[in-house]
Amino acid sequence: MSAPNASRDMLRMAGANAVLMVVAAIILLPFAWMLLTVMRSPAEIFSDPFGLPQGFGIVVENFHRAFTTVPMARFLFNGAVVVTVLLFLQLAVSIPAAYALAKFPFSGRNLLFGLVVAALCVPIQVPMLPIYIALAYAGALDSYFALIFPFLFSPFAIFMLRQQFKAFPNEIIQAARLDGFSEIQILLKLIVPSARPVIAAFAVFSITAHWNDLYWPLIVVSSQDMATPPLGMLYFRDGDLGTDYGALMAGAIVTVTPVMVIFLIAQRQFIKGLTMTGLK
Amino acid sequence: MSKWMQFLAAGCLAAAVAGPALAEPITLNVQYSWPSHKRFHDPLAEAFMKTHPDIRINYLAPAASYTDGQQRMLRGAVTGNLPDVWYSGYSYLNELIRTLEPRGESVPIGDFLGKESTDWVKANYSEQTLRLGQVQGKQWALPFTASTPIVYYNKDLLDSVGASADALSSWDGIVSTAKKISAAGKADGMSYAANEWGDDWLWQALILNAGGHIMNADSTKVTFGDDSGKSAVTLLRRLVVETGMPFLDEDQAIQQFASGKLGIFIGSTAEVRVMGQTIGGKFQFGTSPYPKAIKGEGGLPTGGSAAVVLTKDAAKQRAAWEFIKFATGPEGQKIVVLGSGYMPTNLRTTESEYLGTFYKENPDWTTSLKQWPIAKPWFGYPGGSGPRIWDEQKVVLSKIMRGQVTPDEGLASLVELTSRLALSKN
Amino acid sequence: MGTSSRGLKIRGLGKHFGDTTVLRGLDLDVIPGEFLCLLGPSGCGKSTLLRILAGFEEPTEGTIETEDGASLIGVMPSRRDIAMVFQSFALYPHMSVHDNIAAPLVMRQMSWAQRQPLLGALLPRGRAIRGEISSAVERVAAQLRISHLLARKPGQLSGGQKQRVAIGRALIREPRLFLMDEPLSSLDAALRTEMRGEIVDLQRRLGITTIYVTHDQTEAMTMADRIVLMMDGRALQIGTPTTIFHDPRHIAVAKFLGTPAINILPGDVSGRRVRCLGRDLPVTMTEPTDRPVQIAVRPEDMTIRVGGKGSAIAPSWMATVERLEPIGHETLVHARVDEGPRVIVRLSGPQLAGFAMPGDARVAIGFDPVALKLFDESGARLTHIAGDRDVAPAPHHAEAS
Amino acid sequence: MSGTSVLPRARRRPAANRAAVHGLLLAGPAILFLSLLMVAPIFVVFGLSFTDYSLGAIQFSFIGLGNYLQIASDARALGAIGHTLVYVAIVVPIAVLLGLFLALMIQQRRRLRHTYEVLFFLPATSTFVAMALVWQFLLHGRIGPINDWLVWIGLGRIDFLTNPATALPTLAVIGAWQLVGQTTILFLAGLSSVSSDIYDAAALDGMEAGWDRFIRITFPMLGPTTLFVVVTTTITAFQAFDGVAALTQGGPAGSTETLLYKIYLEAYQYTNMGYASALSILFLAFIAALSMFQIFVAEKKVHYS
Repeated sequence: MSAPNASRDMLRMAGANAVLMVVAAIILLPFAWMLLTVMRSPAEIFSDPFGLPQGFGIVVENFHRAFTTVPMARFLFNGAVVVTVLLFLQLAVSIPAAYALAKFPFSGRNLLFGLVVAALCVPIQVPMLPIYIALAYAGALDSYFALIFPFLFSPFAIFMLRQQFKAFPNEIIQAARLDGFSEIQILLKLIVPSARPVIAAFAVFSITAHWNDLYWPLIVVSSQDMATPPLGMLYFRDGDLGTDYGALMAGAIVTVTPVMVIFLIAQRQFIKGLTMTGLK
Repeated sequence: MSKWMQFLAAGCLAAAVAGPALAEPITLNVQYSWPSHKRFHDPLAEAFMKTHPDIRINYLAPAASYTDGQQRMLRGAVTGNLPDVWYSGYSYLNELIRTLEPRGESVPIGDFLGKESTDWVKANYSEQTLRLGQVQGKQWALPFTASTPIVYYNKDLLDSVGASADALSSWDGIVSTAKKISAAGKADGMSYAANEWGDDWLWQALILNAGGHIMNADSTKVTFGDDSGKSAVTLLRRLVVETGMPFLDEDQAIQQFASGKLGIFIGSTAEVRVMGQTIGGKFQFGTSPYPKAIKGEGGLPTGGSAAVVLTKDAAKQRAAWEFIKFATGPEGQKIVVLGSGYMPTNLRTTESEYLGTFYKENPDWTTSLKQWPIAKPWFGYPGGSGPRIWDEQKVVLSKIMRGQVTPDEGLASLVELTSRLALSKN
Repeated sequence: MGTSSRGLKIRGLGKHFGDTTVLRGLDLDVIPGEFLCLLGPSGCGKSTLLRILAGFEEPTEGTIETEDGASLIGVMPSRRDIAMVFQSFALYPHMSVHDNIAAPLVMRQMSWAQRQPLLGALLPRGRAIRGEISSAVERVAAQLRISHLLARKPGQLSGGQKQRVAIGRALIREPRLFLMDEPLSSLDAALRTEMRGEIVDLQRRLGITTIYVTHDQTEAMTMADRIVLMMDGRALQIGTPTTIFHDPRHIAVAKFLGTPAINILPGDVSGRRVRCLGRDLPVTMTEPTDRPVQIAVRPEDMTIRVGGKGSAIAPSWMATVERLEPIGHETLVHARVDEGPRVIVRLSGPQLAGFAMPGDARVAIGFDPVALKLFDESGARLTHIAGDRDVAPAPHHAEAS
Repeated sequence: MSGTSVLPRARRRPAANRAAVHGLLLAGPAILFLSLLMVAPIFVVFGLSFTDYSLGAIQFSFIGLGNYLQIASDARALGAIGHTLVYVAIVVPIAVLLGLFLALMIQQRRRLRHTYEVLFFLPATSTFVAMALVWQFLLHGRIGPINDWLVWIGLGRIDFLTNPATALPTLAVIGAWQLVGQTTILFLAGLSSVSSDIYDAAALDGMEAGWDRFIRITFPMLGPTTLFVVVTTTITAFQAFDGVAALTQGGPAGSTETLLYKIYLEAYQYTNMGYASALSILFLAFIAALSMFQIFVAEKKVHYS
């Protein structure tokens, strides 16, 4: 980059940083309040919104309530099961399909790809209703199956991966076939590793979306043992007896953190993946 | 072969679970609304199972609200996923029974009640309580929780403007007190969030309190277009104009009251416990009865829920009745009241053995009790149109309160839309 | 083109990125109007030097001055009167060929308001200036034979066409200094040869000082007036292609130039005498010294003799032929000297005539003492006298300017 | 055996044929789930939109275009469409322009770049139900800290969520808050695909920094990214639901009822499946039109290679 004048450049950079810091502060304001709330007793939460924390005891108490008034650990476990199994199955369905769309000229390929693109634009709430009725008649509500099944087809994953696979050199695939690789081996040993950033990007999207989803669990889950974390949030929050904000925020922190950690871990791959996928 | 397998599995299960071969415990699936009610449902079930080791209470995930719960029951009826015992919100009871009865999904509680001795029934449940669980004269449900709206006030704020809590017994008094508080500039005067409530409870309170009815007895005509409705809409507008009442929803109103920035808050008696915790002694607060516009004659809609038996299995039905007897009994009610602030639905709860002493020491908790005499059923619209009617009504109420339509015009359109939606086929 | 070409005086130029040193104390004078090639292996710092000259990077130390003594340090790239052709061409993909070529002029000749997308068309003069720019673009395009491509986008062009557009964009500025960063490396071989000639012709015609970065010695040898041979952040030698090839100052220079690479034989100097693999060479050291040396001889200067056939100059060593590599007009002989290194001998013309060897043939290998070059262990050139001919590296004409 | 058996009597399928079989096998599961979870349900919804089916009802009848005609005369449905458009009109510019601005600012940071990326993306990863409660308090008309600050800098109080005039814009800003991290990262991805040679060339040509470089190089080069970001943001904004459900339930005075929330009410609260299906089809049509627009423009304008 052109950097002709060092001191002027420093000044520009400091200015830009200042602007970014301000925007970041505004964006992070709710998180700050969340953290502060968990450090205060119910009586202080509303009268002194940004007051200083009242000591460690209250933090422990709020987290304790978050884990004891509801089976928070169970919710987290449910969330983890749904998110990981779903991600695994989505990839298991999408990767071969994307590979086929990218490299195999089978009849109906264009139709399939057209449908995938069209499905990208279908809000999930539309097909949800018949799926709910079907699950209900099949007696499959209130189960991991019900939480996972409707999302097995991910047009987003297929689309992203197909764009990536298309760029994979045909020569390498042909060379591998000559070397005696089976199609599955080619897929698993050559193609999938080349798409790792894209898979990471999709994983972040999928995990975020399904960990945080409230709409679908609210409809299909009826027993507390099957509740996912956002549904668990509702146990703290309702208008009838008033809300326990300390425990709610403790629960919120516990709920929000795992996805953030995953994002932090996958972040570089995630951004690389986005860059690789058809955004040029 | 499959039989053999079943036999084996059953044997292993029994060995693993029961140890010595006892009679298999009956598991009841029980569902309630409002996740926060877990606070008293859990200890209630625990206490029950201690005395009834042969019955296991399994709570299904609570519905987010009475409305949501009602939807779940209706969906459950279609898909065959109903709990064994359900606590229905009062305003949905009518419609629930109307839907479930033809499908044979519900058993009238009266059948069980009839088998108990008359003296026992009389000692435990008042006529008025029982009436809350009746649909078309038949005892389908047994009231479990009950609440009526009461007035919460911030004593410190009242003192600072030289007002007395006695003044709060009439709307005029409330308005003038609230006016003084907001004029002092440190806090808002009052909140009566009739238009932003999750349901039409506070709105019905105004009508019933003025001696009116939402609809006639056989639900064929909307009847709140009379003086009761007129006084209700006029009052709502007056609260805004005269006291500068802020527009808050329920959560926000509680937050503001708890922070000491709101003089008077009218809401459910069930909130008394959390209110006390959230205020945490920062200021003194008190409760007083809902102001009676027409003394003696008016009523108040009863919030809360009533237990309904939905299982078709005879053994489960017997277990369910045992459980409901306990939950609506004095011990059960003691747990419920202390966990919330609800009014007890059992007559014996106020005996000194249970809550008598507690009530003496905590007068704020008794306000609602004083209102038992005027507790009326919370009217539910026919045909499942309740939520939709309320969604439309609250828009009009907002317009009235904000002065976008005159109270008279507003009332006319309320009556019109209610008639249209409540009486359309469905 | 009327503008005077630019010369540059570079002194002590250094560039570090953290712990990595890319350029170390580089001195260089660029003569106005010359075609100067920066040649070296990748990572030698030649591209960094070019980027510093363009103003994309600031040097860590050292000075760059124009011939009139003005410093270029801290001057914005656009104020340096420099044009550059990039390896990737760096054409603006969203602009037509016409607009790509016009871009430098639009930025220079139009005011801020005039060049704004919609506003510009409304302003007085705006249209007039655009017209002038367009005719300049057409002139340049005609010169480069791309007039028919002006409406296209870069995405629709072939490699050679893109190359011409990139040159056009640089030319239209009439810059005083032309920088080219491996501009031919993304073209195919035939096109590369063709463009090589075109660029040289153009440069000669316009007389614009040109600094051309490449790692391809053929390009450097055929195009440059002078070559700067760079290695490891230093200029190892600066000179005309001939000087650099025939008179390397350092063994690395000798090794870098020429294909196949120069042969290196071990030797010793004692006093003024030079021995190689047990034989005395008919050369005399200018300065007496005692040390091992490296003796470098280009394959074409090697001789070979088989059973009396072929030429040979004493002394000679016996060797075994390992492989023959005939390339039509010449043949490369790979042989291993007994108890010595592997060498390559290039045979051509008369030497090749009637020359045939079985595999594993025993041959005598020798070389013209005039052609050998002596380097000490550190790689520095040593001077010697071959017979009565002085072959010490002479202070060559092109060095001093 | 006779000599002819030396040649294996292999099924001599042409290579193209074999590839086709492999392709179908690989795509099989996806095709199955696509039909089961997407195609079939949409047909069912489409079918239901011509009926008066009500959830729980034992029977229902076909009413032709009745539901669609009802939408045209349903003030609330039309209002919901209007609110959705207003919501989109607020969310999209904020999320896109702020995202672009932040991306441009962040791009030049070397050390802090990743920190900023993560910070701005946090809202997108957070559980909205939880964050909605935080917002509810922060935006409280009377005791919310944001109002305290507004008063402190001399502006009056705003009943953000309880005034019909401000509730929808407030939800939109919260929606943008959640989306801006995503748009920022997408723009950063777009920016990193612009080669640095282009910027160097631009610098020599006189576009060293600032406005000229942005308007002549960066922005046009971001064309495909911008289109993608605008369309995906618009589609996301069209699906506004969480904020409404968690914060206003359509109020005050119905001012925040969005199309999707209306569908939710009709389907799950009022159990009008038929009518909800008709609204869903309408909703789908809106989104399909947007996507078509994207494909059309993308083909026409913004692809350079």
